[in-house]
Amino acid sequence: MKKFLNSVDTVLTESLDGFVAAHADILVLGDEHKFVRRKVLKPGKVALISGGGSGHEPLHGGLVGHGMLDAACPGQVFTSPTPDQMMAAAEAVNTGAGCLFIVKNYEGDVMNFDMAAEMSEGVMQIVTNDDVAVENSSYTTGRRGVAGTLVVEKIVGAAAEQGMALKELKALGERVNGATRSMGVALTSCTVPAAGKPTFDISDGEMEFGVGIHGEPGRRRDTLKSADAIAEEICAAILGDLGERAKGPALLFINGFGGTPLMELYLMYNSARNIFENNGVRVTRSLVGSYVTSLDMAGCSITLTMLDEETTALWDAPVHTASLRWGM
Amino acid sequence: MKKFLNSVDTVLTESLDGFVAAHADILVLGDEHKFVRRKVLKPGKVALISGGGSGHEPLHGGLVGHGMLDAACPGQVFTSPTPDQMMAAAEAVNTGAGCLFIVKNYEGDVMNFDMAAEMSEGVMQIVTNDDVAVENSSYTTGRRGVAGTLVVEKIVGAAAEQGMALKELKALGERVNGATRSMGVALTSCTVPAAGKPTFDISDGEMEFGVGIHGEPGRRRDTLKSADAIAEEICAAILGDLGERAKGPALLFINGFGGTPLMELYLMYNSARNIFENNGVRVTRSLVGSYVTSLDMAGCSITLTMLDEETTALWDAPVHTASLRWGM
Amino acid sequence: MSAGTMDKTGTMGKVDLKTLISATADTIAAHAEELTTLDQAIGDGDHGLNMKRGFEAVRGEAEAFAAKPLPEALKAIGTKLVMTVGGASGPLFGTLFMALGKEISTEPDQADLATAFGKAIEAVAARGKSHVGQKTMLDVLQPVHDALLQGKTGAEIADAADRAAGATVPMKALRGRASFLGDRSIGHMDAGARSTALLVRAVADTIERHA
Amino acid sequence: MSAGTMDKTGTMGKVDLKTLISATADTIAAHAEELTTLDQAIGDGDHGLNMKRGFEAVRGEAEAFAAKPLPEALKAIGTKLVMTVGGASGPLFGTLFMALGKEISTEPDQADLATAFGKAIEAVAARGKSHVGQKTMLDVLQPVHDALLQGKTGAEIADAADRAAGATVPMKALRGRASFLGDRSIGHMDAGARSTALLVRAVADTIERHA
Ligand SMILES: Nc1ncnc2c1ncn2[C@@H]1O[C@H](COP(=O)(O)OP(=O)(O)O)[C@@H](O)[C@H]1O
Ligand SMILES: Nc1ncnc2c1ncn2[C@@H]1O[C@H](COP(=O)(O)OP(=O)(O)O)[C@@H](O)[C@H]1O
Ligand SMILES: [Mg+2]
Ligand SMILES: [Mg+2]
Ligand SMILES: [Mg+2]
Ligand SMILES: [Mg+2]
Repeated sequence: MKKFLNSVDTVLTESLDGFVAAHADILVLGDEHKFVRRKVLKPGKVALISGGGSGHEPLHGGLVGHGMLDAACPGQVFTSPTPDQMMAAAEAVNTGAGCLFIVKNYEGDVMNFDMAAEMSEGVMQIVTNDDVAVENSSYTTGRRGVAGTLVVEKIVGAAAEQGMALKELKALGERVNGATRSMGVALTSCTVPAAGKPTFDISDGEMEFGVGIHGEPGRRRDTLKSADAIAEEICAAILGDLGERAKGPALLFINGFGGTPLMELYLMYNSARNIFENNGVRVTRSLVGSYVTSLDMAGCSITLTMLDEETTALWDAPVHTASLRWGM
Repeated sequence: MKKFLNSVDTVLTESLDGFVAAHADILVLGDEHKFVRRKVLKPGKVALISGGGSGHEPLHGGLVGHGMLDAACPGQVFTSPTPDQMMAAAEAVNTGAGCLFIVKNYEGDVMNFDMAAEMSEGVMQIVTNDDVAVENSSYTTGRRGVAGTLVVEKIVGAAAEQGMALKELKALGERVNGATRSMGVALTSCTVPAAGKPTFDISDGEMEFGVGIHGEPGRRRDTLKSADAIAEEICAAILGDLGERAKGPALLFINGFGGTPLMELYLMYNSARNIFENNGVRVTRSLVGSYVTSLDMAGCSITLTMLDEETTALWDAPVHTASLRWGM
Repeated sequence: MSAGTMDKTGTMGKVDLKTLISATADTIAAHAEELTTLDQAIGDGDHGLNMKRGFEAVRGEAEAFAAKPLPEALKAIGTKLVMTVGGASGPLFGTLFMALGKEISTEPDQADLATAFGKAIEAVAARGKSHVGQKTMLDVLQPVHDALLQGKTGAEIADAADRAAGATVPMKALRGRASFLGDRSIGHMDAGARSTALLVRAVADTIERHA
Repeated sequence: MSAGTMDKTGTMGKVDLKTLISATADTIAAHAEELTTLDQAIGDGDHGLNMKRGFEAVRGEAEAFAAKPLPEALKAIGTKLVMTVGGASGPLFGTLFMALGKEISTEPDQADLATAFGKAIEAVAARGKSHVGQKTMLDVLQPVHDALLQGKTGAEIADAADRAAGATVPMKALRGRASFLGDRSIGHMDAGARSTALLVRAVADTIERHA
């Protein structure tokens, strides 16, 4: 394992200490590293809280700030946080207008957030599940929440900033989630610090198709294809799943998994954009970068969110977080 | 080689096409992919042009926009651009107030920019050389320009935006460069697409210390140390080289080389910040992320720029580029 | 307090809770890497760490837990697991212990234990929205419950748990992270099933040894 | 036009520029990987590609170049190299050809060539702020110049170039990317020295063959 660390037991807390020190203008760390929250709260605003296993940085801590999350709860690497974290965060950032948990659809996350919600007052939840790689999802846990979660957090975050009430925020979040589809492909495995070795073996000519963001195996193992061929298959899955809805304006988000350089992400953007545009989608907003990562995994995911006027305006609204910032 | 690409010959142009399409609100691509420039020029403003080999993304294209560069010339991967590129860029963005080339200190870059400057009108140049890893630099090519180049571009870019004249901009840039020191360490080699294999072999327990940003070997090969030990040695080199000047306010910039996740970069930030603060430096500004990369290399560099009131204000000034954005 | 109140059935001896806690924490620590490896194959490779973090936290407060009456002790242990394990296994094992504490009497015999254990399994299933046959810890918990009901000895119960964990190998996962894999989940043992079997054997062995 | 004006010295035959261009482009293409490997060891691994890109671009316009008088042709080739190669080698090889074009007469004999070549080397050294002994292409160019002056045959000149390239192995780099390595640059052949030797041999062989 080749990582910058002092001891596997302190990776998380040392990294969080650095993170909050680097962004002390906008962020504050909760006791015992339970959460990261906005420095300045906005009374009367619904508090948005997300969280999940660590290893997906900048998600979620890097998305805390004006126009986005009020707090993020970092679990251990790839392990959902515990309910006391969300309870402490809710207590710290709920200024009275209620609290919305934004949860990625993994049983661990769902159960831990559920327990926290049961033990807190005035909490509602959204569960994101944008990953079309998971097939036959109706009889199982369902689809995973992956990179599309960032889109939900941005759009709901902007609406919350503008004063939208809890119930409406939940409805908006579910609408955005419903208009969002993602799928990913891995070229290498990630290495969980505490495990010390790659989660899976993969040879030089192979890729893991339909992979999630935890180094869990994907839909299938395949030989490494060209960027166009990869984009073609992912876009087809996304378009097929959206069906009739895949018409008109959309946000195209190419997300790196942590070990893939920007040059390749923009190349994938180029491929995916051409494919979508040739299929009736108009790419009106774009995001390219490593935002929902899987530690040091090489790979990327493609996310498409169908937009309307309201969601476009909310996407464009000012945001000031460690990793997403515009308009201020 | 595991990369998202269609053919090694088109990596660069496809990636540039995607890049400019994703940021069409602020960027325009020059003919034959010779340069990327700001969409809207500011008449009467000195034009800032940088460039260099590709593979360092987002440097320099991702730093073109309001408050920073007017144009960037991308060479082939790790190969300086050719003079016709800088000449075409200068012609496109020089609105009459002159043109400043910001050049990283590599003989290839220096000679190609020199030739372009000789064949253009009203051009001055700054050469950045912040890499303290290169020893005995007085009898050789001198120190390399690495991550500190971004700091020079940001601060000089802000001053240019505010109307500073060409000669003063050159002096400012040289002052910032003179107040900046960097050093890097690689955990893995990068793989140049056209080469198809890693530039160097490195075993699991080793690191390459004092490495540049082109996969060129560094000061020495060493056994992989803890994050604190690595930061300790890099910070000592930087502090030693700054000498008496290493007192007071400074910008601390932890730069990832492309394959290192944010979690580790923030951990390194934490180590480096503590070391610097224990040595009389006050970290008043911070930047953490993969901005001056070496393709997919795992590794990072630490950059320290001593600040004063003027340079602090210029660092804080609004910037709107693909990869660095604040205040607007 | 002492959990050694089931002498009459022959399956539980005079063993105090501290000894039980340290036996469970020991087995988890000893098998943490194995659990992680199982979870790497069809999950995300953290199960060993998660369980170890939780059971070490419980071990760290063993004195305090042991000072409580059995129901309170179990509830407190469950809460501790929930607040330290995280992931899917945290709420599930936490719920198991919390529910067991809620349902159990202060000095249970094996029949009491079986009844409470049945209720606790229901609570786990409700929390996990899951049921037997989906390749999860429930596929070990249920056979253990059956064996308890049938008055089997500790060793028999532990063997049943091991067999049940082994029986998850050919199953297709319909719950938990492994369900994302569909058919590719077939051929691997479920990590939570394995950790459950380990816990059952540690408890059974300890009680046996102190019988 | 024809470069075959040096018959009298015996080192240059009736060979036209198109043939010379294709011979140089061929040798660079054939050795591109070797040049890249050399550059990977103590540089950044692009020298083979850079040279290939440049010489293929020259080959692509060989007709047009060959239609010009020799000085104009060499200047145009140099400019083409500058505008396509990039890196350090682009301006340096470009300058070499441009300066050669500037200094050479339309129908040079070997003595004319030697004189012009000497001036061209000075231009390269000025562009690179470098001199002999720093482990660069200059360490081949200089011995080639000496051999030209001494009226050596093409084969002898090419052999001198090869020996000179080999002699860069034990040198410590003081210019170019390899200089960043300090002592670690010792023990490897300089990539630009090797490519220079390859070009020299291709030119010498071609002329010899057409003599
Ligand atoms: N819905 C569920 N019902 C019952 N058991 C489950 C459920 N989801 C997961 N499990 C159990 O939890 C185990 C995984 O735990 P762990 O790896 O610690 O958490 P995570 O899956 O969040 O990484 C699985 O092996 C399985 O036995
Ligand atoms: N200042 C210089 N003077 C003479 N030759 C040089 C100089 N710098 C570099 N070279 C030559 O250029 C070669 C490297 O070319 P290349 O790899 O194409 O460019 P870069 O070093 O920019 O990647 C070196 O091997 C050396 O022979
Ligand atoms: Mg997990
Ligand atoms: Mg180069
Ligand atoms: Mg797991
Ligand atoms: Mg090179």
